[in-house]
Amino acid sequence: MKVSGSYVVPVPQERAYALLQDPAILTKCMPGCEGLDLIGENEYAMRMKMVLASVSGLFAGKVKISEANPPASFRLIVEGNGKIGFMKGEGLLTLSPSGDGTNVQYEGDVHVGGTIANVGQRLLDTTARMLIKRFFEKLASEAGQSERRLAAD
Amino acid sequence: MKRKISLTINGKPYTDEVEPRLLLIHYLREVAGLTGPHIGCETSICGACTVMLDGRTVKSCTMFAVQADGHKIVTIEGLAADGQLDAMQEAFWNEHGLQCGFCTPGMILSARQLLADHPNPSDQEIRHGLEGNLCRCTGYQHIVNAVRAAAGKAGA
Amino acid sequence: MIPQSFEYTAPQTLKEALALIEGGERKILAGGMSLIPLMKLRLAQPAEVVDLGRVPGLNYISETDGVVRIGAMSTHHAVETSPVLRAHCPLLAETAAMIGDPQVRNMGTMGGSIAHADPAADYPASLVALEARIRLVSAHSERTVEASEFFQDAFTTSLEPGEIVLEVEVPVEPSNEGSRYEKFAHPASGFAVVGVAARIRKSGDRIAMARIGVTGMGTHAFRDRAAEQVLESGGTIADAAAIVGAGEQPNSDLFASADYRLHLARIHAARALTAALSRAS
Amino acid sequence: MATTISKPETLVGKSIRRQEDPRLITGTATYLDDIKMPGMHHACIVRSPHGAARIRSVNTAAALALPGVAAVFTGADIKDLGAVPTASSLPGLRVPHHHLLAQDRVYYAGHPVAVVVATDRYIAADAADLVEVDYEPTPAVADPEKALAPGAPAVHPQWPDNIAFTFHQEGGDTAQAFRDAEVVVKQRITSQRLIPTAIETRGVVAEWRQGDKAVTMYSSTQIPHLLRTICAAILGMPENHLRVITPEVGGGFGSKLNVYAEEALMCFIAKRIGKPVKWVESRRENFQCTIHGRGHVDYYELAAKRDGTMLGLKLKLIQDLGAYHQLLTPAIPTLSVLMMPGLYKFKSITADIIGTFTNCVPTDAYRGAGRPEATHGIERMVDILAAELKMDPVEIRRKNFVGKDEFPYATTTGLTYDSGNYGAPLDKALAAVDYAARREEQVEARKAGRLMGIGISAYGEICAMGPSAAMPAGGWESATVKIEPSGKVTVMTGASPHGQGEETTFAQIAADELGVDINDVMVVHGDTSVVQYGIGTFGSRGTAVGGAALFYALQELKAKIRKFGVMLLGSENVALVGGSCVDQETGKSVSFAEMVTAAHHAKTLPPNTQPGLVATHFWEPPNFTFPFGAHIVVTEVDRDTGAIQIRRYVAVDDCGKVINPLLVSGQVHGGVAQGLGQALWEEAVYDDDAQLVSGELTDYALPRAHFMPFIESSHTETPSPVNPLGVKGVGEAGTIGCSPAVVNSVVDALAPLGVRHIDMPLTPQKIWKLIQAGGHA
Repeated sequence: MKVSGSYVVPVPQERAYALLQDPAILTKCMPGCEGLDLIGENEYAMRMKMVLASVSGLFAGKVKISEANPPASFRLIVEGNGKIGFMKGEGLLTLSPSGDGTNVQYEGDVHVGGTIANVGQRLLDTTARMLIKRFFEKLASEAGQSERRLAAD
Repeated sequence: MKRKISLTINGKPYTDEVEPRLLLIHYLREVAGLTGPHIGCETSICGACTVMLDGRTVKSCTMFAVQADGHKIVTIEGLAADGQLDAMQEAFWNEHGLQCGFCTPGMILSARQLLADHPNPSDQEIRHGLEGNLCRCTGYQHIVNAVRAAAGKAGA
Repeated sequence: MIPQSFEYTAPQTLKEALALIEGGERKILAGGMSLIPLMKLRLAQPAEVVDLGRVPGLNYISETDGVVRIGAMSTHHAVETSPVLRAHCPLLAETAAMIGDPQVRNMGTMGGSIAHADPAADYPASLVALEARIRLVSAHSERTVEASEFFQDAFTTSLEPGEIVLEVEVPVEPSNEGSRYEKFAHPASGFAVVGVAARIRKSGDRIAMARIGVTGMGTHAFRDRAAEQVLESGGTIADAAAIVGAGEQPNSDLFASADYRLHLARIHAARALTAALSRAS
Repeated sequence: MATTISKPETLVGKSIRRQEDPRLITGTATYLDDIKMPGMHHACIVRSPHGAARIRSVNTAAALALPGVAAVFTGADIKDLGAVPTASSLPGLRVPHHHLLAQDRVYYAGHPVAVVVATDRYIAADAADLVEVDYEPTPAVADPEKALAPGAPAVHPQWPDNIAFTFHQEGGDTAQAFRDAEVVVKQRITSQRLIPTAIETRGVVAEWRQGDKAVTMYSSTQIPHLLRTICAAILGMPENHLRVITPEVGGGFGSKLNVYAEEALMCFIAKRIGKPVKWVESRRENFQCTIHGRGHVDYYELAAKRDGTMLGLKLKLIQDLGAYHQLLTPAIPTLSVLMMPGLYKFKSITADIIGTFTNCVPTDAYRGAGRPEATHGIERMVDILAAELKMDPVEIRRKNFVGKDEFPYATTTGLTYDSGNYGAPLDKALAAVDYAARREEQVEARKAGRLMGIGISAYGEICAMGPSAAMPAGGWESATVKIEPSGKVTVMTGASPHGQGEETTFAQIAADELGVDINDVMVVHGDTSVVQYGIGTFGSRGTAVGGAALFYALQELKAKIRKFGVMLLGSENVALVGGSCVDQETGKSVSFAEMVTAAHHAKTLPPNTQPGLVATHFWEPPNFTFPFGAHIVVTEVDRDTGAIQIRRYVAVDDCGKVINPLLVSGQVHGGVAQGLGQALWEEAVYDDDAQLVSGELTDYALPRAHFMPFIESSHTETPSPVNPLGVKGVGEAGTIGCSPAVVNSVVDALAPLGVRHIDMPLTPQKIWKLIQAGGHA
């Protein structure tokens, strides 16, 4: 499944890029993420609890950042495995200035398998878009907060 | 933790201790020994498990036995309890409204419900009334004929 | 397919029920039409389930002072066949008749359906078009939200943990109003690929009021105020239908891509509005 | 004791309501999952969620620790047992070793990896969740054309080209036909993967009888005897120590014409745990693990004269086999090749099959099995040619039909069509639909901007499978008729009906032949310890082969009964009339009961005659039968949504002599529903990772009552000379005739937009996009 879109984050490009590499920020922004542990260069083990209405599932997986080209672009790879299925998402995020903020454009591919793929195809696209939206909304709010903290310092 | 449930099935009282997760269809088939209702899917689509709950059709695979506590259930076995076929059963037989027979118990109960709600249905109403029951054998045409025949008999 | 074990409680009063669900850890079972299949597939694995089926006083449909009140545990069948709704809010009865299949309508409840908030459910289109209000209660609070505020995202509503839907309030449709729900049903699931609810009131030859609710198209049902505006300011049904869903990002699946779904929404908006107009006097 | 004997009315040819129905309409029939045994355990199977993966490890400790769990079996436990075999023996066929459970790799999503056995099905399900399998996913391929592309992932690493076999067949001089052609039309035509979806899923109960060192297996199967032979071989046990019983079977459509790993596994497990064990497939397993049907990508080229005379046909057929060969997997596309001439006088045909492995569940026989694909292809090509030549589709068909005086007719694919009158059902269908009026209506509709179409298919099929020479494991059928001392008649058929109604049609035949009441006849089937060996019910063979075997057994038995009549009447000049034996000179008679008693009491016996009244006949058919028919479909397409409305559905089928018209129409209706399912709604969809994304009935759309049109069904009757009943078979006719008629109709509706072909299923989205693109999507 192809996904693409863009969101504006209210911080300058360098700052946005840094936030997107920050495991603490990623943990907060990735829906359901319960923690990232560094296991290699730009690579983290991930624990995730996805809850969507009645559906819930625990996933264990990895988050990896590659092709880093600060502050312009990088590739984000997220993988998770759980009893209800597994997923792998890979996307190129491209940052560019947009007014006072940064436009983050993403383009990628999401692969889903197991029960959630077998019985959930009607909702996969909707859900993927919703989760991406939540990620960026959270990122925007975190970015805003971090800006205020920086300004206060 | 098991819970005690008491219900009436085909006019007879039943009391059993069941796990809350026990599906009504499994209770009927494996505890009460009524294997007329069948299991054809797990997503509440096929309707093979259809039974009557307090006079209305429900899919017994999409209900826990504990939810039926205190209620009245009728299964296909309850229709000809005295050995006399129900008019809808008779109509399915006469009109060849079944082939493999697996969907038939649920189909007959849905057909009876539809006549209870619409005593003189059009063919389209009959077909919509059977929306919740899949049959892979008959192409439904003889089933529609059977319902029409049963309606005619009821109206006569 | 077998659900995982869970603890089960069937409270006998609303107070007891609300106390049990405080904190939002326990899963609420109403008609079970969405929850139980998910549990059987083990996509949902609640540890504790609270069954509202034995709570009295949640199953009613009545009209007072121009408002129809529908108890959360009213089944779709009850909504479909309610003389009160048929007389005072035919749109909702018509919508209920198009949900799932007869057996699902006999068990499924309005409260359960809207709390689940499937993006392709039928009721939400009509409820937003009807400007319905949804009464929510918890052990400590009671509040009422507009339907258009209630549906927030896919499977996401404004329900807080510990809250349940108590009742849906629908303003009576005046007798000169025309309304219609048009649905393009998925052939397998029966869900709305798109569903459009339309209401129209006329003043002479012009449309004095139009309401359009759309489901199945986006992450949640929405009222299309821009399209309503077109009609209320003298535009044609074709003009209005042509902009339905503008600015929304339509869902896409095997059955209907985003562009096709948007197109279907507009076609069904035109059909629903045309039918509603013909019913308005 | 002379009584007046009048010949009773015959039952054959009459619409008799079914003998099997009382138990089915009262919920008292016993299907597989209704079987309960003391101490019975339940199995739940752990399956691969990946389309392709290496198995690093399987950890069963947590599952085994769950109270109530008796055992967990993995690939290591069964690696020395036999493999699931294919009966197909195409030259050069690559056969992957199909273990009962995965060894170090999985090859499709749903591949069984472990079996958990517990005292209760709920506990078994819980324990299955606790089995930890560590997979290393590897690249997978689900699309057969992608699988054939260079560099595609290898389904089986030892065969990197993913080709299981190639098969070439040539009849006549195709090259010459294409040189002689004045017009050549070409088209790629697909026949999508379908999920058979019997409403009863598969299931097995196996019981080990320690004292007898024997297993009784109950299975929801179409082929109890073949299942016994093959399962015994897999398990390495004597065949006569395995008894297979088929309880009531809730539909098959070919999906239960197979031997599955689970059947052998449950026998193995029952012996290992010393307890009966039951496994019942969930619907999701049924979608992922029971065979699929179809899965063709076909490239057709048709050579013709400008006057519409068809000369030659070329076909490249890419068959999506899936990851393994099930019982008949590689054989199915060869049936397509046989059927390619359809009803037409082709001088030459060349076909090349490329059997292709994919990371999907195997394809195999699903209602029609190879013939719907071929009929769809040829009937589409005839329409494409008609459009090219601007000929009426009726005219071009008539021009090329094998003439009714040309039978038996030898086809270029090596078949001999038994009998036919192809114009008759077409004429009848045209009259029923009032073809000329519909064409006029279409002209008006088009003027008004409406998209109305009329589609025709004139189909033939290969039925009564079949002569043993053409079948992998015997194509005959058996019947035993016993007359019990009380005069009751027991018929035992080697066929194994599962909804077709043979308990009724066979009773009709037996009652007529013996002159007894139909209610005195009981038809027994599906128990290998009771019924003589048989082949089974599939390929529209139940009545045409099994019924014929019964007919011959009845003749043998009647000859013996007559001997007792001769003895009791003291005259050679006797005849059996009704149930009695009548002295033709004196009019004296002895009753059926008297002859039966004489045979059983055996106080005196006719010369060279044994006591008792039993006859068994194993009948080898000399040929297939070739039913045919014409379906005409009138459709209208909603320009706004792409939705298709079927306004008329006319089906005229010729299945030879009809034993029971009510049951024949039921077969046609059901067949049409499955054909319509393929034409409009059904498709098994695997994504690029070989995940089955149409994995449940919530996404895979079966026809429902309100989707179906009223089918105007009627018949012509051209008896088959192949069997004494004159029957041809009807189980698959509706399916085969349907899909091309529907697609031809919709293409006709969209022809003003320049549409020439659409692949199935004709979903509204697909149609809408074509309309949007002005026919050129």
